[in-house]
Amino acid sequence: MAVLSAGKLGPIFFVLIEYLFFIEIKFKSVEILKSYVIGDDMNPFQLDVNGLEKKARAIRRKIIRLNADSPAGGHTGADLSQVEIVTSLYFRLLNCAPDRISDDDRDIYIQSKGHAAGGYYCCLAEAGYFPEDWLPSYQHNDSHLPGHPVRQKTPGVELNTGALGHGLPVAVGLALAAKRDGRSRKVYVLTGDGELAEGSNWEAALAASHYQLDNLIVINDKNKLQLAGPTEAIMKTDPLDQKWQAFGFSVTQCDGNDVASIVSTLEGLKVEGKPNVVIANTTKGAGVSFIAGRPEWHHRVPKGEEIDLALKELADV
Amino acid sequence: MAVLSAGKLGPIFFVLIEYLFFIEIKFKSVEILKSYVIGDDMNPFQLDVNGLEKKARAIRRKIIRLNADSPAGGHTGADLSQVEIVTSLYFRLLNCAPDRISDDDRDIYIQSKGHAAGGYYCCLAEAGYFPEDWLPSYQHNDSHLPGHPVRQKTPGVELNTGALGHGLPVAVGLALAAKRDGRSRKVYVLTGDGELAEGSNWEAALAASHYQLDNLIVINDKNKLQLAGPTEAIMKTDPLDQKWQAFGFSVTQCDGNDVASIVSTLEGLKVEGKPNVVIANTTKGAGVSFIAGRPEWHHRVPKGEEIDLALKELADV
Amino acid sequence: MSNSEHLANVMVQCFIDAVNDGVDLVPVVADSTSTSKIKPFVDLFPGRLVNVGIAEQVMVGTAAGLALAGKVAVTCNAAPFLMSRSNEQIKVDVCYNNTNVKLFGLNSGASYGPLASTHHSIDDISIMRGFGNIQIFAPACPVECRQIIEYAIRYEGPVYIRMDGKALPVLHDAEFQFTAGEPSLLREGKQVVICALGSVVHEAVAAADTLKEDGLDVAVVNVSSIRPLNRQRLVNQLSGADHVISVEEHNVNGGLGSVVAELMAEQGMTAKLVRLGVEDGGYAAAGDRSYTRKMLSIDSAGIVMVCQQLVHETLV
Amino acid sequence: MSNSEHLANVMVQCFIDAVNDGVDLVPVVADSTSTSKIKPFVDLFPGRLVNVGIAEQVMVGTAAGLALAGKVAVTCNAAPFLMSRSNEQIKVDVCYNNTNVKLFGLNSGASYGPLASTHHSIDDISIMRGFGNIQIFAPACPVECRQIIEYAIRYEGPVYIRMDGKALPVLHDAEFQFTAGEPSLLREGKQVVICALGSVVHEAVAAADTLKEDGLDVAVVNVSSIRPLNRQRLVNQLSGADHVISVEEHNVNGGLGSVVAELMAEQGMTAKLVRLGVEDGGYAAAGDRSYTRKMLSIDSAGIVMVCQQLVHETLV
Ligand SMILES: Cc1ncc(C[n+]2csc(CCOP(=O)(O)OP(=O)(O)O)c2C)c(N)n1
Ligand SMILES: Cc1ncc(C[n+]2csc(CCOP(=O)(O)OP(=O)(O)O)c2C)c(N)n1
Ligand SMILES: [Mg+2]
Ligand SMILES: [Mg+2]
Repeated sequence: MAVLSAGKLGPIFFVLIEYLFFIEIKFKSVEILKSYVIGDDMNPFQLDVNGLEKKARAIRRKIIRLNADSPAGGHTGADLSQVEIVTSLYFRLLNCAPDRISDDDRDIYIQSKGHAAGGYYCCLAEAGYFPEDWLPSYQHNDSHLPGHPVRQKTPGVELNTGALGHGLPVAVGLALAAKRDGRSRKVYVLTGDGELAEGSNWEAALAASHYQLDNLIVINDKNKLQLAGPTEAIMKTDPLDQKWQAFGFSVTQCDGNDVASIVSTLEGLKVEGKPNVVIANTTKGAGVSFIAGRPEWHHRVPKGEEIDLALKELADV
Repeated sequence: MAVLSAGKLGPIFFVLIEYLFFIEIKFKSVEILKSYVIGDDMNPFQLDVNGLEKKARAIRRKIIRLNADSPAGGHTGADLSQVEIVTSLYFRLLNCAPDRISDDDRDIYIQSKGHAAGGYYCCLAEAGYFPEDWLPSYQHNDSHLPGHPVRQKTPGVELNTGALGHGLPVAVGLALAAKRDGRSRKVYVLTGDGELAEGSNWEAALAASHYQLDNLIVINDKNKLQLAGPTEAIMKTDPLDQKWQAFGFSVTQCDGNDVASIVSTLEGLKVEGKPNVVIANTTKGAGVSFIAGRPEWHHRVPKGEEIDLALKELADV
Repeated sequence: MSNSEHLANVMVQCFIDAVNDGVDLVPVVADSTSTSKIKPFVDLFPGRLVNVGIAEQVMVGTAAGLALAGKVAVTCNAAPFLMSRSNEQIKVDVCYNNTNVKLFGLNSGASYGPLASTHHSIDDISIMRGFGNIQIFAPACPVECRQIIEYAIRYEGPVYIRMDGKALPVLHDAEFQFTAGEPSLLREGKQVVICALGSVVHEAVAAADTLKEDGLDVAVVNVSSIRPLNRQRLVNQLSGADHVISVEEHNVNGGLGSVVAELMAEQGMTAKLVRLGVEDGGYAAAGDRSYTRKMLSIDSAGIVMVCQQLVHETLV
Repeated sequence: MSNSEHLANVMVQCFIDAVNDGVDLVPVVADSTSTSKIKPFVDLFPGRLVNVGIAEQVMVGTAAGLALAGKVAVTCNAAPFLMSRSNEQIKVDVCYNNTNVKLFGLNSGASYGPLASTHHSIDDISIMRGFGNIQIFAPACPVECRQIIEYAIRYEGPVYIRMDGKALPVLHDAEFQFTAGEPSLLREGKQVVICALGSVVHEAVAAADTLKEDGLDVAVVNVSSIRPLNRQRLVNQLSGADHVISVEEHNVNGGLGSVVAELMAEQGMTAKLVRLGVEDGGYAAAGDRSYTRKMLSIDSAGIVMVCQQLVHETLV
C-alpha cells in the first residue's frame, strides 16, 4: 500500500484489490483495477489491467520497430522482458509525469539494466516524455536516444547507466535523501538477474537495509538468462530470495510479465523499515514466440520477415 | 575431516575428537589432540591444544613488542584478534612449512585483512619462516616487514594485501586451479567482519559456490568491531551465517579465540561440493585486558607502561 | 581489405595455439564469451574457460589466483569494465603482486560507438601507465596482434593488451618481426611525424598517403608498444620534424599524446606537438565509428586537415 | 611551522561552515571517520554523516544519488581506495552523470608511507584527467586548501580534491586569493622553473631558497589547479627557462609531469623537462615520508641536486 498512501488516497478499496490478488485469481482481461482520482502528485495515466496490457502491446510493437531500425543492433530480448514492469510503473504506479520530470517529490525509476534502453525509451515515448518520432533515431549518430540511457539527452531518464550494477547504489543515495528530507518519493530500480553477480549490488543492499530504506523498491527482472546463456549455468545467482532476505530486504515474488501480478504486488508492498525487493519472474523476449526464452536474442534485432511476424503476434485483437 | 584426509591419515581417531567437541566440552588445558605422525606433506609442528595455547601466548607477546617498536603505529587490536586462528593454522593445520614455501601442493593461507600484517608476521616468525630479528624492523624504511603483507619482501607471505576484500577472489582462482590440477591443496582466507561489506567478497562467494570449491575455507574473524566502531552500528554485516548460506556456502561457527574450538571445527569441515566458511567469534584485542573489545585499539600501539602491563598479562604461567 | 581480421579472433587463435603448444593457459571471462569470440577455444578445450558471470572484480582476482597457481591466466572482456570495475584488482592483484596475468581490453576506445560513454574506454592506456610492473601494448593489425599476444603469453608477468573491436586490415608484411618496445616507422617523411596506436594507425597511414599525393612528406610511427618503449628510437623518429601529431582513440591526457609530449619536452625538441583524441574533460560522441572519429578529427580526413594547416602555418 | 594545519581538519571546518551557511552538505564515508577527522562535524550535526561501511563503490554511488536529490555530497576516504575501488562509480555516477559530488582523496600520494603500495595513491591525478567533466585540484597549504574547498562546495558539478595526509605549513599570505585555473608563482627565477603540486610544493620552495643562497635563480610554480588550468599563464611562467622540473608525489606519467610536458611540447619550447616522481612502471618505497621522498628525489635535497646538475650541464 506504499504507493497508495503516498498518493494520500483511502486505502479501503485497495485492500480489497490486494485481497483479490492475494487469492491469486487473475482477472487478466477483466477491468478490476479502477482508476484513481487523478491528482497533481500522482501518475497521470492510472491505467487498469486492460489498459496496461494494451499499452504493453503497443510498447512491444515499438520495441520491434525500434530495434529493426537500429543501425547498431539492440537488446531485443532484454527490452521485451521488462515490458510489463515498466508499463505498470509508468502508466499506473509512478508518481511522475512528463511535465513534472524535475519535481522534487516525483518517484524515481532507475533502469539499472541499461542495455535495455530500447525498451525503456519505447515506454517513455508512449508515456509522452519525448516525441514518438525520436524513436527511429535510436543509436544513430548524435541521437537523443543512445544505446544506453543518458539523462542529458533524453527527457525522463533519471540516470546514465550501461555498466551493470550501478543503479542500486545510486538509488540508495536518492532514497536516503528522500527519507532525510521527509519526502514521500519512492525510488524504484530495475536490475537484471545476471547483473546481480556484481558485488556493488550487495554493498548497496547492506546499506539500504542498514539505513532502513523502505522507500526503496528493487525489482529483479528474473528472466533466467544473461548474455552468454542461462544464469543458472553461467553464474547462478539463485536462491535470490534467500540472498535478499539475508541482506535485510523484504522479499516478494510476482509474475513479471503479468501486469495484474506486478501491480498488485507493488501496490501491496509494506513500508515497515525494510527495503523491498520484488523478484519478477519473467521470460526474456516475452511476447514474441520466436524470441521468447532464446539467449541468442540478448543482442540481436529482428530482420526481414521477422519484423512482420513479430508485429502480427503483437497486434491488438 | 577435510584437512585430515588430505593428510592421508586414518579418520577414526578424529571422529572421536570431533564428537568430543561436538558435545562442546572444552578440554582447553588438557592435551586431548594427539600429534599426527609428521610427514613431508603436512604441518611440521602438529601442536596439540596445550602447545597451541603456548604458541598463541608467545605470538601475542611478539605482537605487543612489534607494535611498541613500530615507528608508524600498528593495528594491535586486529593483530590480537586473530592469534588463535593463525596459530592453529600455522602450527597444526596447514600443510606448509618454511622449507616448502614454493611447494605446489602446500596449503595456502591468505591474510585478507592485510592490516593485521603485524600479527601475521609474528606468527610467521614464530613458525620459522624468517628470522625473529626481522620483527623489530616492522614498518621501518625498506623493511622486510612493511605495514601490509608484501610477498616479494617476506618469505611465507602468499599475497600482497592491504586493500580489504581482495583475498577471497584470488583464493577462488587458487582453489579452482587446485581442483583442476587434482591437487590436494586447501586454500584458507582470513577476512574481517567489517571487510565483508566489500562487494568483491560476494562476487567471489558466488563463484566459489558455482565452481563447488570445497577446498576453499573462508574464516571470518568476527570481532564485531571495524575501524570506526562496532560493525553492528557502522554497517551491519549480520546475519553472516544466512548470507553465506544463501551464497551457497557450508557454514560453521567456532570460538575464534579458542584453539580447541578452531582446530576441531576446521578439522571437522565437510568436503562435499560446497565451499566452507567458518564464522570465528572473536574479541578484538583478545588476550590483553585493556585492549580487548576497545575500538580505539584498531589503530593504536602500546606505549610506556602499557607494554609491561600487556606482557605481564601474557606471561607463561 | 580481404585480409582483414577481427583482433578477438586472432586472440582466440593464439590461445588455441598456446594450449596446443603445452601452455597451461586459462581464459577468464565475465559473461563475455561472445565479446571475446571464444567459442572455438571452448569447443576444442571444454572445461578450460572460467566464466565468473557479470563480476569483473572477481574475474581479475580469480585470474591472479590462477596465475599464482602456475597458470597463464588471460582475462577477456570489454575494456571499459576491465579498467574501471576491476581497477583495484588490476592495481593490486595483478600489478603489485606481479602475477602472470594477461589482460585483454576488448572493444577498447570507442569501438562500442553508439553504446555511449559507459562503454567507451578512452583512459585505459593512461590508467595502465600509472600502475607498476605491467607491460602495455596496442596492436594495430592482425599480424602485429598475433605477434604481440605470442610474446605476451611467453613473457612472465602482467601484460595489458588494448584490443580494437573491429576487423582490421593487415598493415605489416610477412617479414614483420615484432619486438617489444620498438615503435615502427610505417611511412617515412620529414615535415610532419604522426604517432598513432591501435586501429587509428590505419587512419594515419591513409592520411599520410593522401598527403603524399599533395606533395607533403609525412611520417607515420606505430607506437604499439607503450611499455616497454625504446625511447631513443622514438626520439630519432621524431627528430627533424617541425610538427608532431599524436593520434589515438583515447583521451589526449595520459596516453600516447602524453608519451610523445614527455619525450619531446625532455629532449627540448622545437617541433610542436598536436594531440588528437578525446579532449581534456571531454567524451567521445555516441555514434558509429566514423562519426565518432570525425568529431575527434582522428579519421584520415581530420588528420589530413590538421597536417595541412600545420604545414601551411609553418610556411606563412 | 606554528601555523601548520592538517588538511583534513581544514576540510572538516569548511564542511561545518558550509552547513552553518545553509548548504545542504552531506559527507559520505566508508568506515573512514577517523581518516577524515570528521568528529567535530558529527558532534555538531548528528545524523548528517552517511557511513556506508567498508564499501567504496556504494560510497560513491550513494553520494551521486544524494547529489541527484539536491544535496552537496562529499566523499571522504583514503585516496587509493577511492580511486581504484570506486573507479567506475566515479567515471559513471559522478563524472558522466555530472552529479554535484566532491571527492576528497585523503592521505594521497605516499602519505601512508610504510603501509606500502596498496595504500599509496600515485595515479589519482592521472585517472581523474582521463575522466570527463570533473575539476581537479591539489592544495599545497591550509590557506589554499580552505579556499579551494570553499570554491568546490559552491561550484555546481563534480570536483576531485587531492589531499595530503600530513599537517602542512601555510604558504600563502593573508591576501592570497585562489582562482580556479591559476597556477601561482611562489618564487621567481629564470634559470630553472620548478612546477609542483600538493605537499611537495614545500620541498620545491625549500629547494629554491637553498639554491638562491648558492646564486641560482629558480622559480617555483604551484599548479594546484589541474582542471581548469589557465594554460597561457603557465606557458608564460615557463617561457625563458632553460630547464623545467616537475615535482609530484605521483607517478611521472599522467599527472603534473604530463601536464607540463604537454604544454611544452605543444609550444615547441626549447627548455628541457625533467619529471620527478614515481618512475614509469615503478612504486613509491614503503617507509616514512622523508625516506620515500628521498628515494624519488622529490625532497628538497633531491630537487637541489637535480637543479644543480642541470645548470651545471648547461654551463658545460
Ligand atoms: C559492468 C558490466 N559488465 C558487463 C556488461 C555487458 N553486459 C551487458 S548486458 C549483459 C547481460 C545482462 O544479463 P541480465 O542482468 O540477466 O539482464 P537481461 O538482459 O537478462 O535482462 C552483460 C554481461 C555491462 N553492460 N556492464
Ligand atoms: C578497500 C579498503 N577500504 C578501507 C580500508 C581501511 N581499513 C583498514 S582496516 C579497516 C577496518 C577493518 O575492520 P574488520 O574487517 O572488521 O577487521 P578487524 O580489524 O576488525 O579484524 C579499514 C576500514 C582498507 N584497508 N581497504
Ligand atoms: Mg537476465
Ligand atoms: Mg572486525
